[in-house]
Amino acid sequence: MRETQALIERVRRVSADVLQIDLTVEPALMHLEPGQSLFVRPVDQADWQPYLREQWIPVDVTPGRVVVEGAPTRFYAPGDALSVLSPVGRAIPLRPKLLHLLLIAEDALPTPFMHLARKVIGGGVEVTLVLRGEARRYPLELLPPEIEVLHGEADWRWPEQVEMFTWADQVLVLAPSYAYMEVYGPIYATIAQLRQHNVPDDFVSGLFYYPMACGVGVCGACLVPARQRITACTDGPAIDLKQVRFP
Amino acid sequence: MRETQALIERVRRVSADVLQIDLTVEPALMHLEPGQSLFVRPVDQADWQPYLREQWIPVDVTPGRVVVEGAPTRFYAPGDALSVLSPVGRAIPLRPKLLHLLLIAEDALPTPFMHLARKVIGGGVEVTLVLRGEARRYPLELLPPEIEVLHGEADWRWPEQVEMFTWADQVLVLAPSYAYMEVYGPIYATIAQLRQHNVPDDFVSGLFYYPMACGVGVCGACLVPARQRITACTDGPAIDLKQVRFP
Amino acid sequence: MVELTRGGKSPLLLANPVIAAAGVLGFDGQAYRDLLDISKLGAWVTSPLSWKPRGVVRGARLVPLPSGVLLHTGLPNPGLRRVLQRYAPAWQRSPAPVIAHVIASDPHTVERCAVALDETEGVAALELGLHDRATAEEIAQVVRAALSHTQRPILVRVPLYRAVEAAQAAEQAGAGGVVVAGPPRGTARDPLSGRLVGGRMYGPWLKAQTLRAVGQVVRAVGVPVTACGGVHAPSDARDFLDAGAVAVQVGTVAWVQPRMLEIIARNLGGLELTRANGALADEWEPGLGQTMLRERQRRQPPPPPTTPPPKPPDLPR
Amino acid sequence: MVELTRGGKSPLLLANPVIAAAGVLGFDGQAYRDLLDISKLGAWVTSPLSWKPRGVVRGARLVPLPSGVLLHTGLPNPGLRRVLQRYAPAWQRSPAPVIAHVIASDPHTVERCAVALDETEGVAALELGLHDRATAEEIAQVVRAALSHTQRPILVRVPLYRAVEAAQAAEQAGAGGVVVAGPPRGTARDPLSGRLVGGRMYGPWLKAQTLRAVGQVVRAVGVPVTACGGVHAPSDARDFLDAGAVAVQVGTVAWVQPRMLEIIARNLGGLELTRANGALADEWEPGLGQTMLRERQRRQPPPPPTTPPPKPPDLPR
Ligand SMILES: Cc1cc2nc3c(=O)[nH]c(=O)nc-3n(C[C@H](O)[C@H](O)[C@H](O)COP(=O)(O)OP(=O)(O)OC[C@H]3O[C@@H](n4cnc5c(N)ncnc54)[C@H](O)[C@@H]3O)c2cc1C
Ligand SMILES: Cc1cc2nc3c(=O)[nH]c(=O)nc-3n(C[C@H](O)[C@H](O)[C@H](O)COP(=O)(O)OP(=O)(O)OC[C@H]3O[C@@H](n4cnc5c(N)ncnc54)[C@H](O)[C@@H]3O)c2cc1C
Ligand SMILES: Cc1cc2nc3c(=O)[nH]c(=O)nc-3n(C[C@H](O)[C@H](O)[C@H](O)COP(=O)(O)O)c2cc1C
Ligand SMILES: Cc1cc2nc3c(=O)[nH]c(=O)nc-3n(C[C@H](O)[C@H](O)[C@H](O)COP(=O)(O)O)c2cc1C
Ligand code: FES
Ligand code: FES
Repeated sequence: MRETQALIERVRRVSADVLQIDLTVEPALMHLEPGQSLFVRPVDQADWQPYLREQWIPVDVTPGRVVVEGAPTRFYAPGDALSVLSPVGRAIPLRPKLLHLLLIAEDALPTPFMHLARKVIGGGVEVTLVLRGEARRYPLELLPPEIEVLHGEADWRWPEQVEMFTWADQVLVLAPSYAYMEVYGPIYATIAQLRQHNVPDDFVSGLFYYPMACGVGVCGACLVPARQRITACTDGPAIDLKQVRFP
Repeated sequence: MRETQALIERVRRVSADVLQIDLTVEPALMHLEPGQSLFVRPVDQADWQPYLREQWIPVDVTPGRVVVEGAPTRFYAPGDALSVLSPVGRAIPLRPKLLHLLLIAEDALPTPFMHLARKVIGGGVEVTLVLRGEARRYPLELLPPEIEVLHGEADWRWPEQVEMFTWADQVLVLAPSYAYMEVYGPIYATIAQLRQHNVPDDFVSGLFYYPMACGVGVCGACLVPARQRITACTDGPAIDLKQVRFP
Repeated sequence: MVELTRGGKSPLLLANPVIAAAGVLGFDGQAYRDLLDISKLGAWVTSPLSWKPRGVVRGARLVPLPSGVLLHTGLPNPGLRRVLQRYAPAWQRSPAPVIAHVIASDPHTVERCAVALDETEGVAALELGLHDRATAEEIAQVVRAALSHTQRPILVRVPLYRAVEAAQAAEQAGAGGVVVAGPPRGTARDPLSGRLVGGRMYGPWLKAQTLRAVGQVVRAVGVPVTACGGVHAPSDARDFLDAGAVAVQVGTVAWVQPRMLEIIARNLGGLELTRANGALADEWEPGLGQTMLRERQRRQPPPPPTTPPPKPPDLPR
Repeated sequence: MVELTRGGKSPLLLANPVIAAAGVLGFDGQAYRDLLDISKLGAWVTSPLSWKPRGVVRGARLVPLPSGVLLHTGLPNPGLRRVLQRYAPAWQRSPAPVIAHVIASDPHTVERCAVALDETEGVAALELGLHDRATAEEIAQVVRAALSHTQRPILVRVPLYRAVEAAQAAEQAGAGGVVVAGPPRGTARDPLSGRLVGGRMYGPWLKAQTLRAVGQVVRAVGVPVTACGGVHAPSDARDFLDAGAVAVQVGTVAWVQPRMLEIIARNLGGLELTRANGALADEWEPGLGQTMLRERQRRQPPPPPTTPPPKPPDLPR
């Protein structure tokens, strides 16, 4: 983890819910892997408000530039300088011989999938993204065209699920933080049942973005319920659902 | 006291220490008298920081527009909407048959004198402004040209003082809030001695700008030490120094 | 109606659970007369009263804190007799009930104040302000001094740091209700003079400390609890009612947005009724998170069939 | 050198009065290893240790407050035996002294922890963390349990709301020094789940509450006092030393600016010397308001002559 400064270059409101910010960053930040994020605060935060750093998730990383995306929280303007702690978190582990990647976003912007999707598509992986609930409000034009999107009005039914879970070599699921247990639990249960409780390592992972305080694994704000100590900030965002203790 | 909204039209940094802000205000605010001020906060202050309203002091009031002046505290931009409580305070009482007005600013921007000076100069009053200590950093070009300025390197000596105090029909003194007692006390003592302890009402007043909380005379944040209850927010800013209890 | 005190000769009943706290509207309730319709409030509490006059302290009084302030005044007031001469007529005309805040420094003073206020029309109740270190015995003495010299309902305002113990002592001595809590004291460096100054602390972050104290006191006493400290929005007030308070006192938000007192009062005006019907918190505040959780539970996908489908071929390992 | 404990078999002496507080650098002090040079600190305190393992609580843990946060974790730790296995080697190598924070839930547990830590190299002192409602008797028991089973200096961290009473009890039982204070607890509504959650409160406004408590404890006890709570800048740390603390512990500012711990430590490193020479607060921090006041006193204009000048003509009335 390093502390560097970044500069806001552009702020684009791409839809009512989604803001994209282009950052000029130091070269060290160009090695961010999909899953890793930035822990950001204004350089000149004399007033301690907001108190905590914000976790900013890259959707694109090119030399000297990082594009982050999220729901608009406060006012940011081109030219603002930021203090950045990074990288926060681990690269999302990919299964060996990955060909079919299934991404499921439920009630949450699929932003955390974008960097990964761009990267694996380049490597020839087929990606399917299921958008459910509030996630359906995500502007489709932001997605790489190679991604197949299931984005219907209807709920995602059991036969479709079976088909997708069977087709996929790896599954990543995303939900809002207050609903992790309720979303990830049933999906894990379904897959476990399908695979007769013999789920391979890293076959299905949940992404965990709890509100964070320290970002370095000590404060316990982002502990994932598990037998061992798993903190989302250092072990996440992708946590193998095999390790999670559902209620 | 009324609550209205105002809009920032222009922000000018007129010197390293002085910022001028042009506000578009509602018609009610055009009746501000010299001495009265605005109690301001951003309309959209979701984060309670800063917590209290700021006291903004007009230097010029024309139909639909108020120019305020002060030291730069935080970032304000044209287009920002403000919630304004006003008027805060009373008009500075002027002595009948006022011809010679003496203004003394010690270590404080003479901003609070400007609205008054502009107004009485229009009525033919001769105004002398003594700038002492830090007040000498005030940019002279902001002053109406009719004002005579004593603005030297040297300290203001006893013979000059006598001359000025004898010439003047009314004296107003300004200091930073932490130094009111130490500045106003000796000046009052000198005048009292000169006038053989027979100082007319309102002959010499101090301006009191304590940090304020309520602005309506109840919280006690701005109490002026006196026998009766005097609050700077409702009875000030100009308080007859005869009424003040110096330590 | 909201019942702020229980037992005693007469209970304090208010039409609205939102009250202006001690010191906020001054001695006559007129502080924000052009900005605030106090008839919308459940009641208002006077600035603190003592038998003898108290002067203002010297030195710095207001220090800005992050999201708040520290204020030190020393409870200046001209003494009860003069306050009654000047302001009792305004109390009789007040469109909202008046609660007189009595500085409960010692039983003798409280007794004198209680006698004088008992004879004054327009006083709906007395609130006894305890100092931070009042012992159970001292609390019992001042409460009994008040009870035996007035017919009015008695509220006791307890210090934040010892809320549970003080509230229990007040209840046992016969107080009809408690107010949780007086603001905590702190020390800060005055940026203008460079000196360290002591004073009471105010700000929205105070709410979390008060909310905890309210939750504890509600479980510890049987008399009604009024919450006071850190209410800056209607949602804050509702959180306190959720935690078991019957009413809230609102204070320093008036400095930032005077009208907020009225907004909170209007917002909570209909609350009693809704709550009596057993509504959940978020049914009278759409948008609270719990609604989304319940939404989600409603539209859970159908459970998987109980027999697993045939094992598909070439499942990756 | 700063003396953090007095009396006992060995006093705790530190080269710098700035210490990383319990929980901030984890069990091994490595949390911010790339961002912070801990050899610049006077010492660091481990995350809280208990004899038995403690799991993490379920449900919301972090709620943003105005200029601060509320955090609830439940003191998760794998139990002292495992902590020692994993981290004791790091303590021995630590470039700054290590203070082990022991959750002082009961005398028996404290005794076991004291025995194990006494045998562990690289432990400079023990800090006993009291819970919020610990009575004087309970405090005496845990302090004595520690003292009779270890040679190490004993610090006691007291709760904010009862700092004076707890510090006195700790001193009487033989504690070498006290830490003022453990952060206060509060209740807030988690914006994501809509539920009310309890937890500890952190933020810069905490400083004023802590500073008052430190001032009170310094006057109430004879052992050295370490301040803890709300230090977010070097000036905060100096205010605590002005108020009589010998050292400060610094915590959550690490979340916002990890390097701030080191900045505070560097800034206060030379302090001891300067203070010993009788310098005033603002001589080691130019710009503090007092300098301007003294400046002003120096350049007062000459006093008026003692005989008044002749009365000038036509003086306005
Ligand atoms: C809301 C409020 C704001 C105040 N603002 C400040 C402030 O910012 N700073 C400050 O130092 N003082 C403030 N005071 C007054 C303060 O509590 C003390 O009364 C005063 O400062 C005398 O100082 P002390 O050292 O004796 O304080 P303390 O040790 O607290 O003793 C205060 C004395 O006041 C009496 N008392 C009775 N009722 C109350 C009550 N409701 N509140 C306070 N005291 C009571 C007690 O008899 C006690 O002996 C305030 C009081 C209130 C209620
Ligand atoms: C800095 C810190 C952060 C914590 N974060 C939270 C939090 O945000 N929310 C929360 O509810 N809990 C937190 N805890 C733990 C909390 O204090 C309780 O230990 C835990 O929540 C059990 O809840 P309780 O209702 O029994 O709490 P309490 O009534 O406070 O009882 C806590 C028990 O823990 C033991 N204890 C001993 N030393 C300590 C100590 N130093 N701190 C705390 N407890 C101690 C006591 O034996 C006591 O019985 C934190 C503790 C600390 C020190
Ligand atoms: C202007 C003002 C004056 C106050 N004066 C007193 C007072 O004299 N005595 C007192 O016990 N509380 C006083 N308070 C505190 C309030 O009664 C109340 O405790 C506090 O404002 C409630 O917290 P809040 O401001 O966060 O709503 C005062 C508050 C304000 C705003
Ligand atoms: C990450 C972190 C974890 C903490 N964990 C504990 C803890 O487990 N026990 C404890 O008593 N204090 C704990 N604290 C509180 C600190 O020891 C200290 O009281 C507090 O941080 C000091 O106040 P400050 O943050 O305002 O400097 C923790 C603080 C932080 C930052
Ligand atoms: S944010 Fe502190 S442990 Fe993850
Ligand atoms: S600011 Fe409250 S009395 Fe003047």
